Amino acid sequence: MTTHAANDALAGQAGLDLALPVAKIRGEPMAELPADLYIPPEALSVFLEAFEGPLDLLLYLIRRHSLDILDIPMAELTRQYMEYVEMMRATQLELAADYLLMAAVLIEIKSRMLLPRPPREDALEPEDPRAELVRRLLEYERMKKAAYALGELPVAGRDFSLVEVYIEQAIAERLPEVHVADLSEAWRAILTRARMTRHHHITREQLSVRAHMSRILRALAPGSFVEFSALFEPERGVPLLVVSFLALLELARESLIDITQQSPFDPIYVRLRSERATLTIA
Amino acid sequence: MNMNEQTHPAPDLEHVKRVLEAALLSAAEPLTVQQLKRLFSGEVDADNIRKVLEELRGEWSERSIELTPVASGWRFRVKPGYQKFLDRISQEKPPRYSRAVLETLAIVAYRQPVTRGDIEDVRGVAVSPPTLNALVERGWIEVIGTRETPGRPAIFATTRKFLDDLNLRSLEELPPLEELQSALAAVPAALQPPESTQSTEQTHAG
Amino acid sequence: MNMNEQTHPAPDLEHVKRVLEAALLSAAEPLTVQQLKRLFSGEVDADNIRKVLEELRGEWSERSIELTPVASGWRFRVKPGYQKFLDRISQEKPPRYSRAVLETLAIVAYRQPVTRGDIEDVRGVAVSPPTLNALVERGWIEVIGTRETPGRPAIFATTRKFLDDLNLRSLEELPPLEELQSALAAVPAALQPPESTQSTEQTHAG
Repeated sequence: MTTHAANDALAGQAGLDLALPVAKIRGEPMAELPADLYIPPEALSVFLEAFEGPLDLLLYLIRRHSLDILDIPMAELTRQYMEYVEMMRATQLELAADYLLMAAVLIEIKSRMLLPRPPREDALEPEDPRAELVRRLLEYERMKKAAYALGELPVAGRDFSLVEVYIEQAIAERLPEVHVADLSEAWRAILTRARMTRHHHITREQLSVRAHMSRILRALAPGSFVEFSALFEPERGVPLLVVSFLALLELARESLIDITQQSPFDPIYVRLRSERATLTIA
Repeated sequence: MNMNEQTHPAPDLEHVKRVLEAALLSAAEPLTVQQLKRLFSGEVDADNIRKVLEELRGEWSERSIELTPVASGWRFRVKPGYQKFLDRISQEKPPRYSRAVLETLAIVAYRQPVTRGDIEDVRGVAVSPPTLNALVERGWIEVIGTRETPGRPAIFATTRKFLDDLNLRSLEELPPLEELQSALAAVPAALQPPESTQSTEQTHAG
Repeated sequence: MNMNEQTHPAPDLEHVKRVLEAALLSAAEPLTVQQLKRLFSGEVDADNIRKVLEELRGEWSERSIELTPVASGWRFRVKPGYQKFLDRISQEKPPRYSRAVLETLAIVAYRQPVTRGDIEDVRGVAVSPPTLNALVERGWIEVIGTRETPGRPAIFATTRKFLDDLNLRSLEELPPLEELQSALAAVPAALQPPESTQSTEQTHAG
């Protein structure tokens, strides 16, 4: 019988729990099944895993015992639900908070059912304490069925295949087109940028010129030539390029560096002017 | 370029059909009528393309593959009845989802746009990140915004790929909820597993 | 399951054809006759499969895709003649080069021969390897030597292919730089929006 319960639970996992033959509920007279009050912990855990949560368990209890979902006997439902919660606790299964929360909700509804309902100020029918629970149960049941139906829909790649006929030549990567006008445009952009640079940054950032003079001096190891362009950090933007350039000019004016070029259009080289070197050459 | 300003009295529809067929048979994704128009540099109008698509659909209806419109356009698919043969030589298949994932999917599909909190309200349990991730990674649901409430929770909706993969054109083609409810009356029979190979074997054994 | 032990005197070859077609149209790779046999759990022998394959091949020969045997089996492929139509679908937006690539190309074209350092000097920013590579791989610029200076930097120039692709007979046909520079002097005027609706309105008003 115990494996039976486990099997039922597994069937429930597959979305079939409405068809579940019941697991035994303590104290519940069940004519159609021999009463077997004990569910071993391992079977119980499998059984409970078949439920997606407290709403699912409640739905199961309601459907199983043919209770009217629109007129739930709260005392009966609460008692059955609590027995499961008790079993979970007794077998020290890790009890999801959701199950305890639902227990509290059920007990609260049950107690409100016992009290006379205060007439509402708007003189409408006093609300049934079960209304919200019923609404949730119906919505959950609706979605549970929808989920089952979705799961049965044929899915591409699993239940049917797509057609994708081979194409001999891999579609050639389309290369960008460039027109002469694009080149003119690019050149114009360079010149415009150059002009903006001239206007812009000479008056600004004079202070940082000294900082860049230091940076350049540090970059020039004693005795070695460094190409002019290597002293710039173009990636940091045009304004800094200008400042760096000013810094180089200032270093030269202050006779801290030598700037040399073999012939026009050759690379420009920069090196530290060292006392010793000067002396040697002299 | 400006040819589409002229009226093309009679595009060779047989040629159009062959080109459409080649494109649709080789495309990795469904193709829209707009995309198909580009095959002819705009020289065949949408009406003619639709007409030829319907013709193609008819021509193929008796064969093993069929031309079907889905959410993102037109595509060929193998008729589901052939899958059992193809399964004998194919290797990997997308997984069947757990109930938790399917219920989450159903709530997103039927109640969208929804937040994770909305899903949890319906299911009565916490929705784990792997559950949502499975559907996001599959490309079936996506975040379409955030709700302007405390915590600014993400809002989920189903994608076009979800519809495509289920061979549907729109959400209206999903199984209607109402029918499901009335179908509940007949549940025990209806919920028998459809692929009952096991029970058949058991019957043989017994 | 154990049916393949019986001899099947007359397999339904029309059914076999439909299943083969479904398998070949949906397969990502060519399928061998051995694999195709598995579709029928071995109930159809290789000779019959080959026979049906030849029939299928004949049936498809007039259409836009064809069934062909290749080294690793049989597969459908789009006939090469349809390729040019299919290309049009992917041409949604023609790709464009970045500003960095265009400016680099302009500098090489107008200032060649140049080193990377030269280009950087003119542009005022670093030139990344991918930028140069894009142009070298396109066959538009090439290394024509190295400058005999420390580091021996490569010297770039434009190629004949560059001229061909831009429909130029020689570099002299590029717009002269002087023009550009003088045009630049008049920039404030030139930068007026070309479609000056205002002036049109004025004309109307006047």
